[in-house]
Amino acid sequence: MPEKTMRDAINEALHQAMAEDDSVFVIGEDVAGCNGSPSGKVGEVGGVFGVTSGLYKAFGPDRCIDTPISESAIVGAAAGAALVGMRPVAEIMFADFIGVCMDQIVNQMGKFRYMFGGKSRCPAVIRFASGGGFSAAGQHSQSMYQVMTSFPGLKVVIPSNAYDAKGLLLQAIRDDDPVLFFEPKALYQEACEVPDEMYTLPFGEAAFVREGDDVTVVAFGQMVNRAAAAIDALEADGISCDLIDPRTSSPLDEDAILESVEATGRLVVVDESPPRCGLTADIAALAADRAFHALKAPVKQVSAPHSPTPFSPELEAAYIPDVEKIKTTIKEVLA
Amino acid sequence: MPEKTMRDAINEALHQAMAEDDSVFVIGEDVAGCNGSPSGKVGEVGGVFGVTSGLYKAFGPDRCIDTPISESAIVGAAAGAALVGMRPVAEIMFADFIGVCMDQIVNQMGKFRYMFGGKSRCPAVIRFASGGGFSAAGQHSQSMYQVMTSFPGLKVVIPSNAYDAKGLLLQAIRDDDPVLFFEPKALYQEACEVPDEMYTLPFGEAAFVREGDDVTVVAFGQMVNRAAAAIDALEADGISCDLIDPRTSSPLDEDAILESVEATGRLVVVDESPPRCGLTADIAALAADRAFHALKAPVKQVSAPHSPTPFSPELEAAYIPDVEKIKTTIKEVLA
Amino acid sequence: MNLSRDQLLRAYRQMKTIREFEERAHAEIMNGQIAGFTHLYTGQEANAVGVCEHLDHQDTIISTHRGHGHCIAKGADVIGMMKELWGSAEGLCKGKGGSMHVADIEKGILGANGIVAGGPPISVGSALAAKIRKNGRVAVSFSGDGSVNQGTCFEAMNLAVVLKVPAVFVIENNYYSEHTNISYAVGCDDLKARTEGFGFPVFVADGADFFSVYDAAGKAIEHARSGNGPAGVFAETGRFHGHFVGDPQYYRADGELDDLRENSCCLKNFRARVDGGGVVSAEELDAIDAEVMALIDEAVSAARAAARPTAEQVTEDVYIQYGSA
Amino acid sequence: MNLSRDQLLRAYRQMKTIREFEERAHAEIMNGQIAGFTHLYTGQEANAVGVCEHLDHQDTIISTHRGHGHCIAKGADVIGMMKELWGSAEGLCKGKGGSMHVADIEKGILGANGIVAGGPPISVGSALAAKIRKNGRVAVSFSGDGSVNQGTCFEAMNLAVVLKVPAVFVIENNYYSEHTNISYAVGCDDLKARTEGFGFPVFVADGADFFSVYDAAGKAIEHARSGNGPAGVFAETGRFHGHFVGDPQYYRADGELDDLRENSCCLKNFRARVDGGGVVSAEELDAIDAEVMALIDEAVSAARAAARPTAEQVTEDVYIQYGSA
Ligand SMILES: Cc1ncc(C[n+]2csc(CCOP(=O)(O)OP(=O)(O)O)c2C)c(N)n1
Ligand SMILES: Cc1ncc(C[n+]2csc(CCOP(=O)(O)OP(=O)(O)O)c2C)c(N)n1
Ligand SMILES: [Mg+2]
Ligand SMILES: [Mg+2]
Repeated sequence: MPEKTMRDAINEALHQAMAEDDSVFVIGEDVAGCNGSPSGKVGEVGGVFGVTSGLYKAFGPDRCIDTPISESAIVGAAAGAALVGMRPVAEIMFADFIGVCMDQIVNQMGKFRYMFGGKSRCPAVIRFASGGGFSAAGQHSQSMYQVMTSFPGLKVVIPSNAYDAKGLLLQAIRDDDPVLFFEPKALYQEACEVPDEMYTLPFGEAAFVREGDDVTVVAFGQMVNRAAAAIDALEADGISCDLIDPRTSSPLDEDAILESVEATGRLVVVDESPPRCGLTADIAALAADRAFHALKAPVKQVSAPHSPTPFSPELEAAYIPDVEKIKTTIKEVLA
Repeated sequence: MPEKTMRDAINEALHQAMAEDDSVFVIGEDVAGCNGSPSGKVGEVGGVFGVTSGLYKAFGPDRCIDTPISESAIVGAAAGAALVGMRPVAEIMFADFIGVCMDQIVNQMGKFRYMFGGKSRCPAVIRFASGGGFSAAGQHSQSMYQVMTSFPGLKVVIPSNAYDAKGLLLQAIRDDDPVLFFEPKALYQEACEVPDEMYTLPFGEAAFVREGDDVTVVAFGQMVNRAAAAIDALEADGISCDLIDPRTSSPLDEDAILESVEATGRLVVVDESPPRCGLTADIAALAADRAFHALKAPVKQVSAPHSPTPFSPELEAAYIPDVEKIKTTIKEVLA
Repeated sequence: MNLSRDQLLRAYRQMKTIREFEERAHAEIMNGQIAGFTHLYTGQEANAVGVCEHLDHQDTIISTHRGHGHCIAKGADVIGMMKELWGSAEGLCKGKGGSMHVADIEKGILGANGIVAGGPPISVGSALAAKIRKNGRVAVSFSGDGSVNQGTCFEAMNLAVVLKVPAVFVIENNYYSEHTNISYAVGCDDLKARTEGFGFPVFVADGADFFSVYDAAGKAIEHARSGNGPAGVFAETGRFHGHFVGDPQYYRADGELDDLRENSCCLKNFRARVDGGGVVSAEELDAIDAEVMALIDEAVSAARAAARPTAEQVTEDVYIQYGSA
Repeated sequence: MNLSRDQLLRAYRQMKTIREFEERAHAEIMNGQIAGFTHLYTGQEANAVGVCEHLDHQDTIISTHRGHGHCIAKGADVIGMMKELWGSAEGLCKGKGGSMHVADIEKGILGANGIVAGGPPISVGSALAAKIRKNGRVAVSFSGDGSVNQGTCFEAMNLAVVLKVPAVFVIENNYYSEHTNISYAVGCDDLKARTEGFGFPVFVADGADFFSVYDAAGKAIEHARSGNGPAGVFAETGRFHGHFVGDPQYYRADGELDDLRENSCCLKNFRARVDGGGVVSAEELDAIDAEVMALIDEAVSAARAAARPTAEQVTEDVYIQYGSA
């Protein structure tokens, strides 16, 4: 099977979804690029991360739509088009920019169906580049998916590799509910085997990235690789772990997590977001309630500290959980 | 001591803070009211909930400032004025409207100090009416404080009674960090004894509303009274509980919670927000880590379901946790 | 004026239906029968009807917190609406939305909206779909004089021009946003000009006169429908009630409300305009009045009798499907 | 032109300092010495300097993602800035902000800002404080041609008019927002007119000409400072680099960059304007050039040698005080 980066896998999914279904279109800032420019090279850009590359040329101006810097209008446009039968895929460049369009996501798109008594559908996908690792500082490094997970009506997807990204995005586009799709930007260049053909991965079904007996580790997005590395390193010490990548935080595959914790009796949850009211707490609390009797050790969370993301590379390296911290924590729950 | 409603207690705090310190001003939609109107009765309104009543008359147009419906600009104006030495108290009518001004709260006000290397101070207070109980449906009933708690740089206050509201608001205004102040609107009319003079309550110090041995109950805002009622009702069954009202979710009085759980071995956390990545999970996870060895039963959360807030009074009554549900859950952890 | 007899009768019926729906809602709220926050449209009926009479079910509207009038004008079922206000499980939104979220997607009603200026961006999305599909539809959003100061509203207007989509922005100036006058909240002297500065034509109407609104809206909708990009309607009118039911209305001048009801009543104006024209008689309009009153009575009776929602329904309708099948 | 010799020399020095700071930053980024996202101001120096030469430390500015020039023009310490770009603990923001968050509150610099149009609302707050305190200060916000389409920018402009505060909105049209031309992203034909529609005067300048900007900014700032409410400056200019370092600049016309560097260089223009005036000689400007080069060299050396932050510092500076004392 061919290896593809996460960027290319997502791009391929977009190409295929748009070819398959003419109600799919993409909209966002510079998703085509060069509109209005004297060079005439419209479509040459394909998004600042290159994820929508080639779509303008393949599908034209009506299906690869550049916008002004107006995130609320972008999300609103996607939501409105979806309400009347389209399947828009909007790009919000950085997840941090949810700050300027949260109402349209949370109070509009995410609540239509409920407020309208189940009589509407809003199959919009909003894509975001999320997370740290680029020395991009406080306003360009947040995950935000933990915050979005708290809002009923939205589905929240966090792929951790190129294969999952393609399958989850195709599912997101075909899904009839609004979906927020968070692409850990540190993974865009990471490659793995990705089939050329279309396939979907269901929401609410976790992946078992490693299987083991001693500790259950749950990790999201960028942290999945680091957790895997930590677990692999611990093998030498005779420690074996389940590594669960929930892939979607809403819906969450509670059963997979609970079954694993029932078996191991120990849980470490890893995410790169700050700790308060985040996914690490969410899952720790799940286990403390529904797998309580199986628990043999304190449930540990590995997260960023309660600080904004710092700029300096050294500071950021200390901020985002690393393999070492995950290893130490796994050992801690076994102590 | 005179009894005052929470509305009046907050109003009194505002009057006193503004009299004490001329850098304090209030700004928001209709905090004065009737600006530009043919009646000439400017200042007659005092906010849609009446909380800023009388401030315009007492302090004039420069210190009680009406705005257009532009929440981002309101928060930004408060943040900017605070950066240059004022102590603004902005009113955002409903907490749900954070959707249209989140960036200014979360990425601007809350991050200045960190991004600027500790060289700025932004002593702004933003007040919100939060929570359910008015059949106000999906866009006028959210708590939002759980979401704001996840953002480093912000302090988050949730008073549960008039006495606390006054002391916490005076602390918020004197505090040198940005503070979000959530007023459970269902409590505006609830009265208790409130001293006439000024006093402050420290942030990060929980109140013990009840003391008992069997179960630790932690509840926020509107839920504190209900939890107290549940606990009082259970006395007849010989059950006694600690009831902890953290009063501020950020900073959180972890010690109070952990000490109580160490003593009781059982924890129920109650909040009216939906369950995912909320305060109930946050506190349950805290205990599952740091009070694990004391725990004798599953840690239970009582929250709204993962649904938007419904309109219909019956639906809303079923949506927001009630005394019965809290009682049942306390009994559950004792079973 | 090129309206047929049927059109005239229909327009009058729609305005009267809104009026009586609102007046009855007001009475029932005062009686404690209707919960929540309700904002009444009385006095502004000609705006909604003058616009929506140009639309069919395929076109969409998106409304505001003051949404009953727009929804009725666009064809929402009045009985279903009343049931919704009552919070019944039989309501148009099963009692989950209430006054601020009345919607009927099938009829092109993308909902009332509790967030000021929440609607315009969504409307641009509907207009964008129409442009992509080349199906000749238009998308109308309603905004108040206060709503136009919200950032989302500006963004929507600019995006509509950039994408040249058939979006129509109807601005209803009833002079107040809650308790604040437009002369305070809109900083510039000329809101129409500020709006036109975004790059589309805005047609002005007397919002108390159905014919004036119908005319202006016709031009705007025609402009948009013909592929010329967005257009606006700017109508001045008054609301006859407070911002919400119970508002003490300190902002009103002495006699302002009496003056409005006397001189800015679209129903009276309509009757005066058609009187003596030989097309529609006063008796026919009286008959409509009676039918409307009967309909509203029926709606209230139906709402009173309608099934209440049950606790299990709280968690229904959040998603189409959640978790794997 | 009423500028003294000192003022002229100072203005030139400021522009040159920005230019060399940016060109050096560019080189060091290409060398892999500077992490993160950096947006260079080269080509737009006259805007920042033409505005800030009217301000003192008590006045405030708030900048954008492209903030180095504004900060230097307002008096930020160049060595501290270079250290900040390097991510040093000795940087102006202790390495926590980096290029997009350079700030110096003491000097009235309320920060570069990573959120497009994050600044204008905050600037209105600073202007409001000036109005309340009646201290004669003004608050300047910088926005790009792309930034003006963000809702927050519109809200800020309207609020400034409503409250009649001394806010100055400087719009720098460098024709592009990232890869998109203004002719696409701003829907209307006349951005100046759209802006004036909000109710304040906007003064136009040639952004490649210090004297032109100085003149327009002087009028705007004078307007605001005298209590007439907000004012705007609209300056057209080009950026000589890509949007960010590494941008392939597919949007440029053939020869566009050469033409900009040749014909829209504020330093060249400045020299041409003062040449032969008998006030400032070319040699004096050459001497400034040399001093600036030395300063930038010093800044880079200092940045290279400066202390790196340590892991414990990650959690410092989040709050002034967290938890009870
Ligand atoms: C974002 C947001 N801010 C504030 C409110 C509260 N609010 C509801 S209606 C309203 C006034 C709206 O005025 P206008 O747009 O003129 O409409 P009108 O009520 O006159 O029909 C306000 C401030 C809200 N619902 N949403
Ligand atoms: C809210 C938000 N949206 C998008 C971006 C990404 N972004 C950074 S700069 C920029 C273009 C800004 O263009 P303009 O305002 O013209 O400023 P210029 O870069 O030309 O100086 C964009 C889209 C951002 N930082 N913030
Ligand atoms: Mg109005
Ligand atoms: Mg630009």
